Amino acid sequence: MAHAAFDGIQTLAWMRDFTQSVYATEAELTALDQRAGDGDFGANLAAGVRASGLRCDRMEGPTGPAETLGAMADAFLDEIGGTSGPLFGLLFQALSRAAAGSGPDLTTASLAEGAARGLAAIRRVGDASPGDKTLVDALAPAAAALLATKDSPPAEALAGAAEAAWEGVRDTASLTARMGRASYLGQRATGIPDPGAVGVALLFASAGGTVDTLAHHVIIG
Amino acid sequence: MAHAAFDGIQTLAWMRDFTQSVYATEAELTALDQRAGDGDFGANLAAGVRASGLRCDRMEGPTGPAETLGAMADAFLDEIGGTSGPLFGLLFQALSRAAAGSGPDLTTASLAEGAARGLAAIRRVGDASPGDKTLVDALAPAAAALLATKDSPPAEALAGAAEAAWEGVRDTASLTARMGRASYLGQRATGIPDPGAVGVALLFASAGGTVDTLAHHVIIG
Amino acid sequence: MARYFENCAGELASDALSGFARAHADLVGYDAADGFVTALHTAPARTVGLLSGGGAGHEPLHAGYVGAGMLDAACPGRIFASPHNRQIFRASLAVARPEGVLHVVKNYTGDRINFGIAAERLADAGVACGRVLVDDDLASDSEEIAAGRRGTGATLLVEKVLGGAADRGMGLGGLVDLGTSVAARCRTLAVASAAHHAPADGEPAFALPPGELEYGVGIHGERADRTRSWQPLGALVEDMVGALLDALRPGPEEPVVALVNGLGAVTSLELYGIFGELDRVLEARRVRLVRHLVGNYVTALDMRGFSLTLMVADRVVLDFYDAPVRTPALSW
Amino acid sequence: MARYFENCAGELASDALSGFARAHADLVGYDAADGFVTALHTAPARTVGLLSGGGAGHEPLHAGYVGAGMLDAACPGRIFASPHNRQIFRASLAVARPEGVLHVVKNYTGDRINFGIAAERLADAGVACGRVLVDDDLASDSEEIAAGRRGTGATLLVEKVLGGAADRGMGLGGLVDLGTSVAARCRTLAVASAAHHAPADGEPAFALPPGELEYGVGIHGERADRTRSWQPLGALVEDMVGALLDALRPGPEEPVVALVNGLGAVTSLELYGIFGELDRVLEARRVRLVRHLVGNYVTALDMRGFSLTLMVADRVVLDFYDAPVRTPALSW
Ligand SMILES: Nc1ncnc2c1ncn2[C@@H]1O[C@H](COP(=O)(O)OP(=O)(O)O)[C@@H](O)[C@H]1O
Ligand SMILES: Nc1ncnc2c1ncn2[C@@H]1O[C@H](COP(=O)(O)OP(=O)(O)O)[C@@H](O)[C@H]1O
Ligand SMILES: [Mg+2]
Ligand SMILES: [Mg+2]
Ligand SMILES: [Mg+2]
Ligand SMILES: [Mg+2]
Repeated sequence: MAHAAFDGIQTLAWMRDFTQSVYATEAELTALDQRAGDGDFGANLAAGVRASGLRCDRMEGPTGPAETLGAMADAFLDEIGGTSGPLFGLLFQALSRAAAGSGPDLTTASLAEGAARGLAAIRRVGDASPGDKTLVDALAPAAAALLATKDSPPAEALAGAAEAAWEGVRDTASLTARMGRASYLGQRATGIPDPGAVGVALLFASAGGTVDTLAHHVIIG
Repeated sequence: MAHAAFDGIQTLAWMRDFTQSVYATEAELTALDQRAGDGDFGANLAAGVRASGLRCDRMEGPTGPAETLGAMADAFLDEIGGTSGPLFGLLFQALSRAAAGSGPDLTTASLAEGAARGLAAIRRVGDASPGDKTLVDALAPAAAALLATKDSPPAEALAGAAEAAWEGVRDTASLTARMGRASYLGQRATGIPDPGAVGVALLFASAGGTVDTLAHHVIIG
Repeated sequence: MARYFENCAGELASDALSGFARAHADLVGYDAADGFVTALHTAPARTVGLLSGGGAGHEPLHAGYVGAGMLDAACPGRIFASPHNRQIFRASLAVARPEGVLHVVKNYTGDRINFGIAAERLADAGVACGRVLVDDDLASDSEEIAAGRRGTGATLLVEKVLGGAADRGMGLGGLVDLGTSVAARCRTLAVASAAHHAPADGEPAFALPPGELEYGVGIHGERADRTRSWQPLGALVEDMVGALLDALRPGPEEPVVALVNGLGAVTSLELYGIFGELDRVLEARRVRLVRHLVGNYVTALDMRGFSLTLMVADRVVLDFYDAPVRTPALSW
Repeated sequence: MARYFENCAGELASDALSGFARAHADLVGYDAADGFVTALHTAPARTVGLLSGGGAGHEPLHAGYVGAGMLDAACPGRIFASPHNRQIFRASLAVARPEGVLHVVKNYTGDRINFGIAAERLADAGVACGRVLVDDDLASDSEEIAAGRRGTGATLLVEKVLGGAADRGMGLGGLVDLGTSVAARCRTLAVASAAHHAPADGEPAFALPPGELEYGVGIHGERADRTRSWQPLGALVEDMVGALLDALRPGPEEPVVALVNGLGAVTSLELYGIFGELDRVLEARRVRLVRHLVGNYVTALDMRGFSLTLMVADRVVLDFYDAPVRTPALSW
């Protein structure tokens, strides 16, 4: 049965599934960053979801989507180093803001708005355009997909966003990095998908209650 | 004929003869300081008399003993480096003061007083006692001899002072240096007379109108 | 090899910050949890909080310039590494004024991103935040360097001018415009005769053949794009000043402020010798040198080198520069 | 190798002095012929001129401390070489007051002799002259060293206290007694992890095996009498402070002033880390630390090391120490 919006429990479940996906793929994410960066992306993302989980557990009383996403934002922004951690934090912060602005439950419209605002913040801060081989290459199509399906129930819209994100991930493999550490490698990172983009795809893909490994979506070879 | 006191011309002649003695022995003095110090004593002393000569030449009108000795003092104090140069300057300064205090001509009594005061200043400044293998070992006996003969005419008294100074110089050969650069050599400078002491003996010996080399007085072997 | 005096390699910067805060407890407060220092005394007229930060290893930048008349807060990172956005965010909240907070940021990717994230968080929290980017390094002024010129010695001049302006109550927009225009009229050039020693192992960060100079070094142990053979100081300073003036082209009436800055291990004797040559060259070129600083102001650990910064000012800028300041490293 | 930035090796110190004088023309006058600097502004109440000097290479000592509230004149020699008595004599004449002039002299044979000669000349010229000898270096405190302890870091503390006293009109005898008793209650200990580079050839003055520290160095590149293996900073500072306190034995109520001094190439990060440890050790030993300075105050060219100086004060001394000062290197 499709819900018109995620309630607090469903949002928590989404985040818990994202956490499990990160744990399940940490080694693969690390392997990607080893080849295109400095090899800490898996650890950074795992630290982020771990810190977020601890914050969610500490929250008292019934927690709505805005609070859960806000806790994710604070954990990623405050506790995680590297480039990607705080950028994920900005995405969660924008999602949390949008959720807070649209009543107790998390509608697809507010998901779309949050993703768009998060994308804008990430681009302001990191100055990356689509095609620069960064997580923007997954987030931009995902945000666009959410906007296009903002009248669908969130689970459905998120599945579509995940599809768009994975598409973006696959495209990053053929790109040459212009931002971030991978940019110092020039052509040598060509053929390897961008780890940050994979992280973004995992986030949207986790709303379906499934814990993936990457093999289904990207070929690491 | 013995004069009761040196007039201006005689004092100038004494200083000119000292200058010639220094030039004549510069190489020997250097050799001594090479073995007991840093080898610049000859050059320092020669620079002192050269600068003094220039100052004396520049003085206008008739110059008394106090002015000539004062010019020597200023040259050695202002223009000469190393340890010994300014110490000679202090001796000349005290001699000039004493000369100025005792009328137009330079009496043996004022020579004795000047040498004693110069010795005292040099000892205050350099903290050397007789037996430390410094120029004090020549100046102290010379000053004592002047005091003992202060009623004799200056040429006679200075000849006696020179004798006493050469005696002191010969004694320094058997001493181990406690002050100055030679002190770092310990026993290794034993057997070598102290160059500064030789310089002092040359000063007193030059009043007789003779220009010596050192071979008559000290054995450099 | 020259091992650092420290307890352990990872804690050099944080131990230093806590020692600094104890040493200057009359001037600065210290937030140990979030790793930033704040000014204890600051003009009540300020409507904007002034904040800066960046990698450690450039002392006295930035913490040394926290105090009355200059910065309200500074966030040092670890050695040569950008501060975390959390430090910047928290420090900004601590010193924000009614018109918000202004970030003075040296142009490095890490600093831009971390200050940028903090700015996003501040916007989210409803606190207005402006930025002045300092990018004065002439050696990185090249078409090929997409990141733009690096920020170096001019930082403290920009901070001093902004501090003077903030003390007169200038608002956020005014300060952003002022700082941006001041930064645009500053250029720096740095040379080194020996690299800094890496704190990790005490080894020189790079080796220079004897008699060579690294011409155009950065402040993180980046090598310059060229090596030159040693020159007598007068000729070297003449070349450096020529390049700076070519980039800045001050008018004959425009007042110029100079910073002769030691990068760490160069002696005070050398810095004053350098100032003497600079003064001579500027005079010969009829440049109106009106103020100058000589000393270690923006360092690169113990690099054996120096930088020259020229700032073209005007009467207003000079007035803010001259305004009273009382910080651990700058005081008049 | 690290070549100095200079025009030619022999002129490093003199070029620096003339650059220094140009840079601080608002505070000091410069006699180029005789090579000394004088204070432009000084308290009219002074009845005695204060003068110091010594080899160059220890900047900001001494010229950096010329100005209101501190020295009336400074005579730097060439690098690590005593000034000539002529400089001292002429500078003394230039700054003598009705009660004469006071020489602050570090205990080195050359300095003692040259200042002594100048003093004899001053006596000859009818100018009263007193001397305060500074001999604070604990490492040279030994029966075997006839020349006595060397003068190092305490010099600037003694100069500051005497400056405060001179500004209140204290006479020559009083200043000699005060300075002598202050100097007697100061001790310093210095360590280095790398030698300075000789200006002549840019080579290190001595080599230290990796991981070794020179414990008890002087400020002229003299090696210490012992080498120690590297220790974590806390343990090193604990040892040094222990030795200083054993020599000084301050009473529980006596106020203590500390100087954490860089010898040239040590970073500001390290100096503040050292201060943090020092503060901790003194607190644990219940020593009343009332004032402190952290920075490069008495250097040895670009030696990679630091010294710790403790001065046991009393209320009067502290009052003079706290009195206002405005010099190129010290200002409050
Ligand atoms: N300027 C940028 N804008 C957006 N994303 C970026 C930027 N720079 C790097 N990234 C993302 O960060 C990821 C690497 O993250 P991480 O390993 O945590 O950072 P670091 O490079 O600091 O080790 C990259 O895969 C890329 O997706
Ligand atoms: N403390 C002292 N007191 C008196 N004379 C001294 C002292 N130290 C050195 N001298 C004298 O100085 C002489 C060396 O003079 P010189 O070569 O000019 O000095 P330096 O040792 O500085 O090169 C010695 O032979 C000695 O007589
Ligand atoms: Mg990485
Ligand atoms: Mg990383
Ligand atoms: Mg000699
Ligand atoms: Mg000599």
